[in-house]
Amino acid sequence: MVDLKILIGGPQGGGIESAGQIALKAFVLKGYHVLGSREYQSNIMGAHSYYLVRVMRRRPRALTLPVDVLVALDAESVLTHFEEVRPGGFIVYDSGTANVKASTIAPMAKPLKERLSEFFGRRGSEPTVSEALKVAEERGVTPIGLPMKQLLRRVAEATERPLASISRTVNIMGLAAGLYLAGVELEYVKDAIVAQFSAKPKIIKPNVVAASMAVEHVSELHEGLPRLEDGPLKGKQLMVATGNELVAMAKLVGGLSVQTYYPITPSSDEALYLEEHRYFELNDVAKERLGLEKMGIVVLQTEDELSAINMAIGAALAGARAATSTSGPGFSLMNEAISYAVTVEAPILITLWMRAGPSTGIPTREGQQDLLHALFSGHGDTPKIVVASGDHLEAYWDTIKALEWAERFQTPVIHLVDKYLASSMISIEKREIEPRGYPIMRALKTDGDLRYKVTEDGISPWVPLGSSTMVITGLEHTEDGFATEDPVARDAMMEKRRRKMETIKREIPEEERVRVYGARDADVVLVSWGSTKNPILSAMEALEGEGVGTRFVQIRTFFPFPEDTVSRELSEAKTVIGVEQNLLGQAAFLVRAFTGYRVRHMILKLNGRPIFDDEIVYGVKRILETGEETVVVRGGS
Amino acid sequence: MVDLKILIGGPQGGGIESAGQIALKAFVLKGYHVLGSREYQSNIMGAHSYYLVRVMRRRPRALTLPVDVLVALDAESVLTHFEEVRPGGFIVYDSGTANVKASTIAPMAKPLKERLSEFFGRRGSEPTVSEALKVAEERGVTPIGLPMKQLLRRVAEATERPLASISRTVNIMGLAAGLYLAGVELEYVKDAIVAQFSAKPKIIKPNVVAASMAVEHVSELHEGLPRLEDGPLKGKQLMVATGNELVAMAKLVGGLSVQTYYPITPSSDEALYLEEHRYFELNDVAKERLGLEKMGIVVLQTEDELSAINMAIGAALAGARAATSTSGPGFSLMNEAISYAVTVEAPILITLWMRAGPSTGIPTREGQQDLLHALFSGHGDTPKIVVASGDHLEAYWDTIKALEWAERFQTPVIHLVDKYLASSMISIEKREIEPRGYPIMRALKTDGDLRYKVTEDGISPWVPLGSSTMVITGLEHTEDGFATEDPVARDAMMEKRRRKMETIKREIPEEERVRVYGARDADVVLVSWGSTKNPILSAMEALEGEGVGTRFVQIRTFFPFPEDTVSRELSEAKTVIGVEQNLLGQAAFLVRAFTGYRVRHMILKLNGRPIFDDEIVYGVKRILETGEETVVVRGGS
Amino acid sequence: MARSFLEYKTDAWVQWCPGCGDFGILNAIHRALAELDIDPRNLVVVGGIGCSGRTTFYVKGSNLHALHGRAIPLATGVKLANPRLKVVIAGGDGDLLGIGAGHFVAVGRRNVDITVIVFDNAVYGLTKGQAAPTLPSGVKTKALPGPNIQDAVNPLLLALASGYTFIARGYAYHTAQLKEMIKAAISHRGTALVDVLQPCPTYNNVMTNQWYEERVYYLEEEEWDPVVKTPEEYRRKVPLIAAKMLEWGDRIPLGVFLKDETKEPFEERLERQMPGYMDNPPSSRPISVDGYPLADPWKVFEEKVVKKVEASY
Amino acid sequence: MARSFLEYKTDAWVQWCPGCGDFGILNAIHRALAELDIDPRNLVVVGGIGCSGRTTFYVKGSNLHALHGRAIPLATGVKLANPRLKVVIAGGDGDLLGIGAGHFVAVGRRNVDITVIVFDNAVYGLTKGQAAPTLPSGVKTKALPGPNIQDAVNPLLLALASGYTFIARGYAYHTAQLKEMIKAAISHRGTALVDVLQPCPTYNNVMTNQWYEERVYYLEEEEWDPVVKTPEEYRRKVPLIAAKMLEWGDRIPLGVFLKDETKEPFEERLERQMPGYMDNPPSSRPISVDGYPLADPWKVFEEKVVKKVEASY
Ligand SMILES: Cc1ncc(C[n+]2csc(CCOP(=O)(O)OP(=O)(O)O)c2C)c(N)n1
Ligand SMILES: Cc1ncc(C[n+]2csc(CCOP(=O)(O)OP(=O)(O)O)c2C)c(N)n1
Ligand code: SF4
Ligand code: SF4
Ligand SMILES: [Mg+2]
Ligand SMILES: [Mg+2]
Repeated sequence: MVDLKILIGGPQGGGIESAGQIALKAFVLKGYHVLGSREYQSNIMGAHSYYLVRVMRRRPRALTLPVDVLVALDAESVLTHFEEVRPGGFIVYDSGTANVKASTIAPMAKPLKERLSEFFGRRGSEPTVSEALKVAEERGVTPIGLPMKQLLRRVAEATERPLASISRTVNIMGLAAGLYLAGVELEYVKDAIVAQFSAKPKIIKPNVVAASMAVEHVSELHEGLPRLEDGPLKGKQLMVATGNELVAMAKLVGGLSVQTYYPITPSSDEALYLEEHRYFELNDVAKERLGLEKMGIVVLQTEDELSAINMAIGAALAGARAATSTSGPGFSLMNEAISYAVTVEAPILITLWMRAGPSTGIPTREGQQDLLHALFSGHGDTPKIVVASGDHLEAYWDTIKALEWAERFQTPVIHLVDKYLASSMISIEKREIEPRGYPIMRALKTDGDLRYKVTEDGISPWVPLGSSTMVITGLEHTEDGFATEDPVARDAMMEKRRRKMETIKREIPEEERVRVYGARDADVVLVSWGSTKNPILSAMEALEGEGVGTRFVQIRTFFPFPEDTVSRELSEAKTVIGVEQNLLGQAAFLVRAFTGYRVRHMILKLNGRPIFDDEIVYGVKRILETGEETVVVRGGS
Repeated sequence: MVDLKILIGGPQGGGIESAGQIALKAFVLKGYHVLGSREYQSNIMGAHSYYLVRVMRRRPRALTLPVDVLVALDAESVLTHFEEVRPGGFIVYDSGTANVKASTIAPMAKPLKERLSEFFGRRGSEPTVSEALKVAEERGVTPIGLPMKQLLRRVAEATERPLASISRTVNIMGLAAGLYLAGVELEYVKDAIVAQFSAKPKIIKPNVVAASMAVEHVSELHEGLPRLEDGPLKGKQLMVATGNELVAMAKLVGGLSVQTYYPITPSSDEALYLEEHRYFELNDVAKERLGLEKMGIVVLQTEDELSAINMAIGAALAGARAATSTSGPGFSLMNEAISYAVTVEAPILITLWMRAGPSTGIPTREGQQDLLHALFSGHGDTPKIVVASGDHLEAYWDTIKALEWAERFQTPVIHLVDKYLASSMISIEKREIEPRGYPIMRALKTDGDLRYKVTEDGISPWVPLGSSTMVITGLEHTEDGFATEDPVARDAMMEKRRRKMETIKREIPEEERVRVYGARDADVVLVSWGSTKNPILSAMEALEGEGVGTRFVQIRTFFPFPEDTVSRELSEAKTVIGVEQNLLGQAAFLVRAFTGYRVRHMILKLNGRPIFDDEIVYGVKRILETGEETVVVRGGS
Repeated sequence: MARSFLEYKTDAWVQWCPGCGDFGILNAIHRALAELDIDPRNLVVVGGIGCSGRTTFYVKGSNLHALHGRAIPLATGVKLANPRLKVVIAGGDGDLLGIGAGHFVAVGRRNVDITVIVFDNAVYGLTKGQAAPTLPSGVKTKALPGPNIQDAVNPLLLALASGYTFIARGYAYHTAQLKEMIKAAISHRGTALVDVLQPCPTYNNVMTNQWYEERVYYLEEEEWDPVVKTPEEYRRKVPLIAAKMLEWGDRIPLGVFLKDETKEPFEERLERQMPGYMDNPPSSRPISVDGYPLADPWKVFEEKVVKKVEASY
Repeated sequence: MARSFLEYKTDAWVQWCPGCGDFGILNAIHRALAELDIDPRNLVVVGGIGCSGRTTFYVKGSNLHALHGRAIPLATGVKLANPRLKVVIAGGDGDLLGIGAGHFVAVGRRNVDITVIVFDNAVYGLTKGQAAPTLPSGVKTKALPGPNIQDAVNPLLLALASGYTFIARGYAYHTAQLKEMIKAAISHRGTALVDVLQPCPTYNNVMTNQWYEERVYYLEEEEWDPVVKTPEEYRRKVPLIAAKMLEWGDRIPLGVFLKDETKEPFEERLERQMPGYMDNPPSSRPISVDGYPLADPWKVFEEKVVKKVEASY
């Protein structure tokens, strides 16, 4: 069983992300499925960041620590991650940094410096790179020093370029050395470099040379390391994309015609990717049938989030398929307009990329803290569809479905995704995102012209602005849209909105709303939502191996809530454990609110790092052993 | 038992509110307790509005229909309210309007016009004032026509003023006639007019003359009507004030020093009243001790609600007692800053005057739809104190307490009040708002200087800006306030915030958080919150009289939620009925979320009118009879 | 043949106070639309929240009543989706220059082809007379507990700083002149401001009809050419225009201050960015053919597919 | 004796990119504060969210890091509560002129005594280089997928329209001159803007140091007197000032454009409204004596007590 893990650490702006992506591509070319995730700070240059790569024959479901190879491009990376390498693993580092002390590393977080001082103080030493490597060695890890300065000089000579212009290749040197130690041949690294930099051909050569030099250097020291066999997908083409990109793709595929946004991490990369593809080429059938070559999506950066959502609503009411995407702080600003969208029954999609809050919080880190806020966003009685995707591909398909639901039910849909999905990458096969089988069509009810007609199912005819004289208002209104304060008309409209919600509940099948995995007779039932899904599935396998049978209820829509299934699954379970990345256990709170069932145990992760599968394994076992109510797991640097 | 009800209807801008207040004052002078409520539209002039007055020996607890006397200042008022007068009651109307048809009344709501057409159509007639009066007469109501034009001419003559200048006295004519029919002597009306217009002495005379003429006219037609005996409070001084005013008073009393606001109904009258008193005179003790005569409160109208709350937070962090007040749409806009206030632990009070939503909704009408939104306002994990007042005096005292809690626990406090409390008036005795016994003091913890010190109880030392060098940020931070992304420091701060919430829960006693009324062994338990309290208490008496024993659990704080009491009270009950003015049953939802107990029955009112006691009586009886899950009551025009 | 202005009336009750300046503005709008012969189905009147915003209900169109302060972005969304619609915003000074000031500035940066009519009564009418951002400091209107301590913003100068390409000021009771300005504004291709001085007899007892009549005069009286055709002309004229915009007091100028023809409207910028946009705007473009999307994801996003590429480096 | 500028440094790691213009601005701030000899405990640096906003962490003060776009109201709150503090805002062009534009306008109407320093790099630095409101249209910086289709707002003119009483523009790398402007701005009593042109070497590859150095010049070079002492002088000078503010292209003027001494700062308006405000500001005034409030409700709100009053009418 291949299960390779690599961590590449270095300063922001130092090419960590490119290195990570090149690693992913090298493994894909070698025939493997990959998962890669970027951990970075709210900073442009200099702060520590790292990329985690996991490689398997089938798609890896979770990140995990320790890793097999740590590529530490600077001293801070060694001192941050030296304990995260398994015995038998390697640490590739710049031998020029050996004497660097933690105290002299300006960007390093003070609390970490303090912990290191304490740790090494207890050993009677000081926190330096070489001391850290000593600790790792004691645990069976092999440090591999790269003389970066020397190597760089050689790259400069070989490429006949000035040193300064090629100094950024250190990331590739470290990476290539790391991949070599992991058993990947240089040729894959070279191909991956070419693939990565296809748009910047000038920098290909220095990087390829750098990779070669680094591998040469390491192979001289460490001959005869085992090679990694080719993977099962060798020769097959895979896509490698982030959740941000997949959601953007789904919007384009799903017929979106207006997207507004205000930049915010981890959401803006979605809009940016859509923007890059906003003027796209039609496929041959469409070209012929429509007599057009290209089609556009209006992607507009607005002055703020208030504008973004109000514009999206205006566009939707005029007939566009419209969406906006944002993150917590921006979403908070959208509350008033969400209430408006509910009232005017505007079909819009709001993609909410959650991150670690409250407030500005840790903007580039993982969190699942916005569920309750999203569900009850907007003053007044404002039910709306809230759907949370469990993984990258769910995020892709849910985007397409959400666009359809928004139109069919004339309601805002909030799509919950998170930072982990946003910036982590997976390998994808073509069929997985092929829209065949899922028809993309306008879903507007167009029979009639009383825009707010009080109907049996609560869905009124769709009448876009510009098609007829009419009025749309956020004031309470009569069927023709005019404002009214009449108590009878008010009751009718309130009750129409209620019936609409019942219709939605009836029409979105329970299978869409909740998914259940694992053994029917398991003693332990895990309840969760969002991007913890795959780590949980991965943990379930491990637990199975240890004789602990588990079942997993993944709640996908919170409105409409899948009461029946959740209630049935939980009421029969012996031990129910919620897994969430927030303080309250927000989904567990809703489980109780909707079903009465109290989730007695929680595994929580709060530190802004994505949850690892082994943390879930640990949490479940600990709860089974001790009966503790809450286990907070704290992995990740 | 005196229980008088009067409804005064007319066009907005036609002095309906003054008339209502004069009525209240007349009854207070006569020794009674009063309750008065204004129903008006989102309009400045011309739309129909009305004032409801209820008079009793002790303070009336609820509005109710039908009334004893309807004073209809225009045709629309007759046609809107003719069915809301009890048999034996009176309708005072302008005899000049007898032939007015509903269809010609421009401001009348179309749905009402349609209902009237249908109603009179079924009787084979047309909706006119005289036809409406006929219907009333058939039901035993006596119409009393006032020849307004003629009377006005006589007032003009008697006061030697031009007709145009005294034409606005029609409201007083109608009122005086109505009060006469209710048994109130002219002298009280005159005294009330003087009290009402003390700031505008010039208009006293015409109004007094108008009142006299109207009474003269009616008494000639209807001699020997029974006089109302003097009430028990005769000679005692009472205050008559709205909820808006009482909250403003409490802010001044409670030591508020900065209030920011952006105008919005039904909140701005609170700020306006505070503004009028912002530069207030100290009492003698304070004058002597401080050597000052007057003290100021900064009351500032801002450019929007985003500014209002951010300014309040800034002021609070600099050491002021700070508050802002708003209503649903404005509150929605405050979400991001609420999350910030939680994170920076800013002691601020947000007074949320709820009105009928969603969105702009019916801005001047009653609603209780913002509970869930308030509780989960702000993205991220953002617990804060949420307290809901049941009546005017609770609103007064809760304001004072909320200011203290905000400081003591360094947290935003959201105070839920509503449109009904905002614009309804009650009579108050001096001792009821006397702050003796409730010490007003700064409640800041000042031992230490690490602003965000991780403490056992989660409360850090209070260090205002300007007292020391420091940093405050909405980013996650270390104890010294500096931004950090360190995972360990993050966990510590998250868990500190959790412990703070536990401290709050421990330190605000359960008696503050929930109140229980009624018989211990009652079969029916009502659960509610906010301004439905007094109508429920009133209904309970009536039900008692009909042999239905009830108990009432009034939830006052939603965070911290009074789980123990609620759980205990409900689990023992046979029939539990929630009473709320929103679609979902938001408090019932929270009852289940916090206790698991499912409130099976609901009495809901959604039409934007305050709930009447008899509607609750009706709802309870109907649920007991039929077992229905939900009864929607629909009273009020 | 031009329509009658009566065709632009709705049967909703116009609920303004007697004598309100809004009646004059409404009248001017009705007449301007009639003279421009705009099909009500192609007209979107986007109202703010306030007395003024109710104009939405009084003009026949395919209309939208926004949130308080959000008329501009809402209207922009409509226009992005369907650039063929004529979009006119009717909002208060509080709505557009107070809570909505950020959008008021931003729309100028886009030169979206919409007309912004500010009902400038210097008070918050619908919430009972608080000071609006155009109320000068020191003034104490009826509903204020004391003199206003915030200064007035200058809407015209603000529009100029924000890049509006048409800037005019009218007076509510001068319906004929106002109608012409509104016609010119709607006909202008780009973001147009018509700031309308509007007496509010109920709450603004200082800036009354008489107060205004004693002060206002028209730019035309002084030979004024607001048209700017080149950047050079812009540089030359704008200081004079700014000076005129600053004039306020004993004399208040009315008229079209600026008509800048140097800047492309946003719609054209989008068309340039994505040719075909105007022919197939978001409001009506196809999204699929027989249920299959217009584009193949594996092709459009081909750069994400990992391939071995031959490269000579 | 003046303090050393070193006393205004904190020990936080300054996390800007090498060569970022922000370093120059920070340096100018440190030196201005030192020369003004401001006690760090009386200084509140309110940062926006962005690269620029991190200045909060790098200047010793009693500081506040706001929400994105809300530095101005947050700072205003601090100042209302404690008018004795020196309040300086450090924020990005996105923060103050994009999402925060509404507040940027409103603060001018109050003339609150705060200094607003705009770190004007024409991009959104911290979110990776999107166009900011000061990026001219047609420009394609590194991170944009195509040329910018929104126009630039003019911060100086916007401030003028909003009533700022001190308006200056500096250049990040001219630390000495910038320091003087910041000193003048902080010393000015009223709302002061210092718009600082700031190269962002990481994302703005168009408006680079070289680009600026080729264009900027100082108003002083042309004999420029920004001081305005009377309304009459204001009317006379402002058109010239506006014209200067519009100058952008081959030549970009730097310096103090306006110093308007005709308007009272907000603090004084409050003092006039409530004498004693400055001596007993909200931040430190007593709220009770021995637990009893300062005022008796039955007395202060006496008008609500219903009484029979003798009146002769
Ligand atoms: C977010 C929000 N805040 C406040 C209000 C309350 N509100 C309604 S109208 C209005 C102001 C109206 O003033 P203006 O825009 O000048 O219009 P006018 O009534 O004077 O025409 C306000 C503040 C609201 N509806 N929404
Ligand atoms: C409400 C909200 N929206 C968006 C963001 C994301 N965000 C962080 S910094 C920033 C823009 C920074 O640009 P600018 O203000 O120009 O500062 P610079 O980084 O260029 O100094 C944005 C949009 C946020 N923090 N909050
Ligand atoms: S309050 Fe003023 S603006 Fe509003 S309708 Fe009345 S007169 Fe017009
Ligand atoms: S991104 Fe630009 S503004 Fe931000 S620190 Fe780097 S150079 Fe400076
Ligand atoms: Mg107004
Ligand atoms: Mg910037």
